[in-house]
Amino acid sequence: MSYISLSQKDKKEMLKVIGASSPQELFDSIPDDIKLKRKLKIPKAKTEPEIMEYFNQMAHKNKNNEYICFQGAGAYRHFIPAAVDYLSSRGEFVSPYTPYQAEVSQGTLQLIFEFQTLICQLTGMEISNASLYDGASGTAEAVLMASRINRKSKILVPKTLHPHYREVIKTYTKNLDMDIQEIKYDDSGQISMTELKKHLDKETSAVLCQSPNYFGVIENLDKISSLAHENKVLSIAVVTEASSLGLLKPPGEQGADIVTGEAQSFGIPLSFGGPYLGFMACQKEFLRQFPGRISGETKDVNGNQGFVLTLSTREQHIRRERATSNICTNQALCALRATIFLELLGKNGLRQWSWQNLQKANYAYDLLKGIKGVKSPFSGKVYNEFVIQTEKDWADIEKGLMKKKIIPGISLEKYYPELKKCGLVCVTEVSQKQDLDRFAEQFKEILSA
Amino acid sequence: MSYISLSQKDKKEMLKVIGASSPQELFDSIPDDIKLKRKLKIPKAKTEPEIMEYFNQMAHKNKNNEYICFQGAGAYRHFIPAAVDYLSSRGEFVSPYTPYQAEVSQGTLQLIFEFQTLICQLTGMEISNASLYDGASGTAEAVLMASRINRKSKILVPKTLHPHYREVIKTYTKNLDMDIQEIKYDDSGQISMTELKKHLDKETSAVLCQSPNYFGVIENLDKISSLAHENKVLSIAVVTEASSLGLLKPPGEQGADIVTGEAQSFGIPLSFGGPYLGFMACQKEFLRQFPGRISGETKDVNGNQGFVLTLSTREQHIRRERATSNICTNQALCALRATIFLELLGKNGLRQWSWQNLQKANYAYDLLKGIKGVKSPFSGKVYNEFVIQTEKDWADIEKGLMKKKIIPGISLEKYYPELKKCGLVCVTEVSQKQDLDRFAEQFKEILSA
Amino acid sequence: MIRERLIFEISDKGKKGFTFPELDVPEKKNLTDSIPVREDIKDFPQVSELEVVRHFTRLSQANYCIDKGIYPLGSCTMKYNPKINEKVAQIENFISAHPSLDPKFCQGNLEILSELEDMLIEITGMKAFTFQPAAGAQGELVGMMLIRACLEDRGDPRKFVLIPDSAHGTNPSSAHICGYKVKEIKSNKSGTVDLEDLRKNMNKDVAAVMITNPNTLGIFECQIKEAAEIVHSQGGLVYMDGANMNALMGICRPGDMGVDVIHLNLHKTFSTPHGGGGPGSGPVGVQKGLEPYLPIPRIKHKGSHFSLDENYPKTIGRIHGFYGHFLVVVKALAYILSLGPDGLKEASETAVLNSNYIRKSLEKEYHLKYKAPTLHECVFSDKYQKKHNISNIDIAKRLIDLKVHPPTMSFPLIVHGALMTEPTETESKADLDLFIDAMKQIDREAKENPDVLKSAPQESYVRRLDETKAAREPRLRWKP
Amino acid sequence: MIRERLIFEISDKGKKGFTFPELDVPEKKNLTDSIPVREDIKDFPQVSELEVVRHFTRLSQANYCIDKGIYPLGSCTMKYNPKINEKVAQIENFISAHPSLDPKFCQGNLEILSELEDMLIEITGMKAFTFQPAAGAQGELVGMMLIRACLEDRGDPRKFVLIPDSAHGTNPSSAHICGYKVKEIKSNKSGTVDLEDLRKNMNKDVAAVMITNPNTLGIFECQIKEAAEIVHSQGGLVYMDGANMNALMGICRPGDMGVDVIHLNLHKTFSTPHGGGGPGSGPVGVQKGLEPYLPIPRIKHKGSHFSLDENYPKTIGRIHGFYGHFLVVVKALAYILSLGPDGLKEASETAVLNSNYIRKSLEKEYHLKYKAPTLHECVFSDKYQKKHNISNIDIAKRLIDLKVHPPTMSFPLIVHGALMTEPTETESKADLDLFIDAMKQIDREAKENPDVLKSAPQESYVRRLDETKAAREPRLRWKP
Ligand SMILES: Cc1ncc(COP(=O)(O)O)c(C=O)c1O
Ligand SMILES: Cc1ncc(COP(=O)(O)O)c(C=O)c1O
Repeated sequence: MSYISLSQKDKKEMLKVIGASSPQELFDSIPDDIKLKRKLKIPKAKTEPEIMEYFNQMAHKNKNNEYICFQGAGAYRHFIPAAVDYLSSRGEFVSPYTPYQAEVSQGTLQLIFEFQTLICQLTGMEISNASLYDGASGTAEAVLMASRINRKSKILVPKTLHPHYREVIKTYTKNLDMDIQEIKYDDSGQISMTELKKHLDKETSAVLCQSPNYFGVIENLDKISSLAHENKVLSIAVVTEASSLGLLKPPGEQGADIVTGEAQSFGIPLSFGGPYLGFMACQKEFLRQFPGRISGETKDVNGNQGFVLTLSTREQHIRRERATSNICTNQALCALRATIFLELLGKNGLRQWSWQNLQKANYAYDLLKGIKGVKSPFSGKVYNEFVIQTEKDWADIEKGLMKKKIIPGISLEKYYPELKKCGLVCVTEVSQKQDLDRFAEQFKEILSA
Repeated sequence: MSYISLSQKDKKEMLKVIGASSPQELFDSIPDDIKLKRKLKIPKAKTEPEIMEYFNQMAHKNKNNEYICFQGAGAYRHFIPAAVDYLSSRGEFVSPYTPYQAEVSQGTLQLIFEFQTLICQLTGMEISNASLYDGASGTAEAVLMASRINRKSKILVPKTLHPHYREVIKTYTKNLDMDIQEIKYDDSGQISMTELKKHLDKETSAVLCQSPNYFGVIENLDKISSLAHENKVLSIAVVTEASSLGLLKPPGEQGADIVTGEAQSFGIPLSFGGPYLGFMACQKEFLRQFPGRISGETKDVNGNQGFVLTLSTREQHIRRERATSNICTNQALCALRATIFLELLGKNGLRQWSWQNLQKANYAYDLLKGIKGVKSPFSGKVYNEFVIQTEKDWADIEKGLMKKKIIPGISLEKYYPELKKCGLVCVTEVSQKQDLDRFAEQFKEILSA
Repeated sequence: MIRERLIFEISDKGKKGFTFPELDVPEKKNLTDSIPVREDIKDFPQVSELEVVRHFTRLSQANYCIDKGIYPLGSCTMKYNPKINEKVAQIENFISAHPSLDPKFCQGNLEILSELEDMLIEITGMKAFTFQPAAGAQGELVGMMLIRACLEDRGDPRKFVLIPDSAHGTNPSSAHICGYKVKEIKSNKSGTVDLEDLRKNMNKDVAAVMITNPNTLGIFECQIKEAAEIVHSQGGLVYMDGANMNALMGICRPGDMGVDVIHLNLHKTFSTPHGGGGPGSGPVGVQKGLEPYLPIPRIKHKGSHFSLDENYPKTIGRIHGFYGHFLVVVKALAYILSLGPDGLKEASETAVLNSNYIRKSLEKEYHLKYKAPTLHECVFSDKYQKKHNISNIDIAKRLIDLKVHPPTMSFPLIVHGALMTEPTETESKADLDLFIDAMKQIDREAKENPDVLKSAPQESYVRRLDETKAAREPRLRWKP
Repeated sequence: MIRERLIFEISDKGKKGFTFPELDVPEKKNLTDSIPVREDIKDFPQVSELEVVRHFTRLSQANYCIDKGIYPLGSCTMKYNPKINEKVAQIENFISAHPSLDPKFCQGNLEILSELEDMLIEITGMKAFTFQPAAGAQGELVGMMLIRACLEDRGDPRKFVLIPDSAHGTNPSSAHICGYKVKEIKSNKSGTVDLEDLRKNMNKDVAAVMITNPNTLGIFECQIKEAAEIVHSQGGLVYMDGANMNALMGICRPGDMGVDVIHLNLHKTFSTPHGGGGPGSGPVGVQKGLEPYLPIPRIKHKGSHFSLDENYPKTIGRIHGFYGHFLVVVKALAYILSLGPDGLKEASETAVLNSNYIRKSLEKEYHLKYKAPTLHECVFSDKYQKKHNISNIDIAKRLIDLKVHPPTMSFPLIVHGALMTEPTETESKADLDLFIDAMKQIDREAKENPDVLKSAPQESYVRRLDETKAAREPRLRWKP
């Protein structure tokens, strides 16, 4: 299939205008010795029916649809209203560029402005940007931002922060003379306050706190922020399960200076890990160090309200190497999905949603903990994810349950060798009671086998 | 789920304006004795996730996806380009009413105008309407139209016309003092010219001719029209497989006075039988008796081109019981799909499409005829459907093939008891050679079992 | 606004919007040797996929629609079409199901048809439904055929059908195709059927009365039971045009009012989209006595097994190529299941609330010929504005400039210069107010600045179009 | 045009756009007893589904987009986004796949990633690719990190990165985040890298040069091999910004020009939609020597079995939460498979043809600072119009009135008043002419009627917006 819109006649006429005899001639500026003298070795063109068939076959090689899956850990299965798919697939949203020409991009600019407002409302912060790539790189950006703000380089990263996020922070900061220190967790599954106090000092730029954390446990962000502030250290709150923002006290009311994270839960499908939706919000005083695009309200020559990309002096187009980030293309279409999702749910729907996640996960948690041989290594309160521990290796549990078409969660062994017999289970509103009951039953069976 | 957009506050304010104390009060004009005093006994409201689940379960009860299906007979499986689905699902096409207010309906009116043009080009006729319900009722409308034109009441309906169409003609004409006579077919599977000549006389209003006919055989429309015209009888061409219009000589060039039929093949999914797309075209002289809506070109006060529903004095809004048809709502969105489909395929794609249908079906026809014990009852040339006959009852063939996940076609027994051992097989461009080969192999196996 | 050209005008030789896979069976050129093959289609479009996408994207934006704003087109029940309904109607196993499938392969589809039948029976109080009719008008035709078949069975199909002067044009037209002569019944001063006139015209030659309830003025036919008795007492039957059922869900049931046959418009009351003129769906419901005449095939079930039954010797036959508009049925069922009993009632109550809010808000500015209470719609007229030489058409065209869709003007014929206004239940107060304010502004303009009305619309994709020219010099297709 | 209000302005207490099923497990109110729970979110929206649908339908129509018209935004490769690509990216088993699935459950996804890697390797002549980078800029960052890791491994990461003055702003910014200091290299008179300047600046402290090819003027860096030699001879590496790869597919390969590391923008060259600002995808390709440093996990296969491999001790680590933008990868693969080798080459040839047609058609009216032959884009300037006090911004805003999208103005910084124009291969001649005619008209207007330019746009959703006010008095969120 070719997507060219020229006829042979058009081509001829155009070549005539140009004064060339063939399109090939237009490449004369490329030295002959680097020209490719052969055809590209890729399969010959497929037509649309063949493309459809090819990808259906690929999809068929995946087996995920055959399983009930209790995996979370930074990527969450939630219901997506039909209106989200419909509206966000309109060509007028899908096919424009970044809204550089504001007058013909008011749709995108206004929706970003609404997105920013919603993020502020959810996080309890004063300003938000238009999005960042994902939660992991967003967190890395927050670390860089903190360090720009207070010109300090020690960052305290709890082990309860998503291991991938910790890795991305390491990758981002490796070449920047920064000192990343990891903070252990305690028996509650929360950041160990003793450890934190040990590491926190005046040299510290920021302390990170993911809540609910990687183990699903709700952290004491309030206390951590206070401790940070006492030492003139910035408090960075990280959210990987954005649905929790409908229920938990917003980071902004728990002392966070910067809030960042992943908003995939807001109407964005799992999609094997991407594209997702990084977000960041902060207090006004840090605006000048804030990374990413921002839509701002202004007026047109008639005095009518309108929106533009603003404060771009922070960005690389103008400030080049001194920009607050190198990010250019971000996740606009994902931000659109989140905006539609949140506006559909509305105040009550959002609350109901978070509430059901809390209730269902804790129902399953209780069921599983009630099984002989299962215990919970952590005493902290959980939102919609939790860790359970058995006498068997998690890999064996997994193998057994997979035979029953259940994927029980995620093994913790890789990043937490000390939790080898533990698994991280996520339960959202999409799970029905009968699924949870069956899960627990099968779990029991396997343990008693 | 409720789709109301009023808040409680709104409701209160509005009631105050009206001067009523409750919405219920507004129903006081309904006599109390016919008011329903109880709740409707239907299941309590489902939410969107529950609706999704309900229909997924229903779909799951269908087993069609597990089978390769060679059924045609008035409903054809063709490939539908992604752009058809995308464009035709845009709210601006889906959610307006019939374009009564032309100035805010130019999208719909122009696409209908293009649809009419395409139908004219395909059929070789001068005018087309905006659509009719489906091929069957379209054919009935054509019969009524013919009778209005020449004020005669005898209609010759060949047995090679789709049996459902024949039934619908009967239903429509039953109360109208018309004389419907059926014409037998001959060994070629075509209308028997001898029989036709026997029935055709000056009292005859019209003769119908479906080509390719119900047996997939291409009729001699040209000859039939000539014969009709010699007797001042109208020739009505019926098309159930519109893809054939890309290859076969258009009915307009074969003497048809009216062409009607089903355009489901143009980008409309099988959908268990509907909605489909009836169409009708005729020569200009018959315009005054032509049923259905028509979009026509005109100018606005600035002299710019525009489109309106026109010639509505033929229609029921104005002419009431003397209208050329009672049709009001028609199949606009299906006509849109057809228009997009045809414009995407274009001249070359259309030709290629018809050609592949012809080639693949005849390939399969030859394969099957080559099997010992299979013969073809008809000698006529076929387009993309054909009849084959074996020594076994078709029902047994069917049973055997279904075990192999093949639905071999349609049994002819019901409407043609004389063809009890025959099946009608349809092969379109979507079948791949390997499927056809497997079909033939399995067929052979069953016959030799 | 740049006018979008016709596709034929952007076509050029050799451009392609789609390609099929190569033919994978041996090609036989001689297959066409003895069949009539066409020449190249002159001027058939040749455009790229991008050109098609742009063409229809731009055309789509030249349409007003529910998804853009209030659409108070009377008698059309332009309510919101929920997106989930569209989504479920696209499930692969529905859209890829061939209609000739053996019932054992399409139990889900049959169950859906059966489920919706059960729900409509409960909502209307009728005894059985057919889904074959493709739209309201075909439903009317089927309904009249059922009545005729029944009367014929009783010995005499009779000659006449009585239809109120306020009826929609499809009613007389459908009766006519069914072989009946139409007699018009007058409306009384309150806008309802004049019982005296009905009594006068009802006799043994009259097959049925076709009544719309609430009628096209939005007024409930409060004497419908009496009317039905009059008709029944002479052996006639009562047909109800159910186009306005949106006023009555969960409130009262046609089956409890003496109605023998009814059609519904799924594309009105039950939220399936109108599609710019279809596809609709016009299921017909009947009382027990008429059930034997329903079109075949019908869906039957034994326990949870569903089958197609053609064994109805008295059937009027088949009216659609297959089973009607299955995908529309899917959407309507999704709607009813979404709303449930309370939601349906709330929908009707809110539709009536919204309509009465508009009526009350505009009753000073616009003439209301009939003062009786109205339900889901009301019919204003241009009588007051006519004094300033402003017609309902001018008002409609000016509404376009003010970004709301005009009301219906083509009927009821008993109100001259009608503005039949039906907001439906899904509109917000803000959108209702937008309409009300626009109407008030127009009333002021009629007095103060009539030119702006006469020259409306000014801000639309095209200006006012010449309908007379279109009819006088018909150009019904593009020609090079 | 009625401005669409903010959703917060149409919100009202109790309105609902979505409802969840009832909780089906026993509710435990005390679960929140000892966790910090939020108050009601003040002013969080409460609207109906219809209101949301209208809101976004109207907002969508306030956008210009590829699906509506020509979008010759330079450096952005705004080509048509085929609808089939969107469709395959919505296949249920792709979108519902959790990223932590065991590889045995997601073989299809892994194969897709692997397939596209193979294709990009062939198209670019590089040896391996990673798909973790979420967009071009993150690709640059990863690229620089790879270079740094490699040099570090050799003993010294070095201090500087050389970047031509014509480069995109992300280049210096990315180098900076990677811990490098940036030195600018001058362009020569023909608009390409000044080899003398490069030679002068290249030394053992320089880690790499970042070069865009064709560069942002649309000119092919014909001395790229020589440049690479200069860099390599001093132990440095060559990074190529592949944003302009749309000029080169099947024509020549960066891997054959001495390039060590490259990023591509799938959302430019490979037709995945830009989405109003993302998501993109910025895969990074490397030569053999740099492969050990690529981010983990990487996809490996043994025969037809695919797995995720983290066993790369020298890896720079992880740069994305999971594997990058999988769905974007799906679309890009669909595109490459659709076009095949001939189609890709035809795309590049036609992109260059279209661009040169525009260049030739406008070279009298608009100043071209660099006269060297250009490929897929060319950079005009407002120099001639400046005489009439008309700037590139005025030209851009006037183009909006004339229904085409303006070119890029923010760079390259070496052309003052730039109008960087890239039509792409998918435009029709009619649409190219629309742009050309509009540009010619504007040139005339600059002389004859400059006011119409200064006051443009006049026919847009909003008139010219005050960017200074936006920055001076930042209002970055709605407040009641
Ligand atoms: C009162 C009434 N009856 C019947 C109809 C005909 O319905 P349909 O358009 O679905 O054929 C309409 C449609 O406008 C109507 O308003
Ligand atoms: C030349 C060039 N390099 C890099 C980029 C950055 O790519 P992205 O926006 O995908 O981050 C762009 C994007 O505009 C570009 O034009």
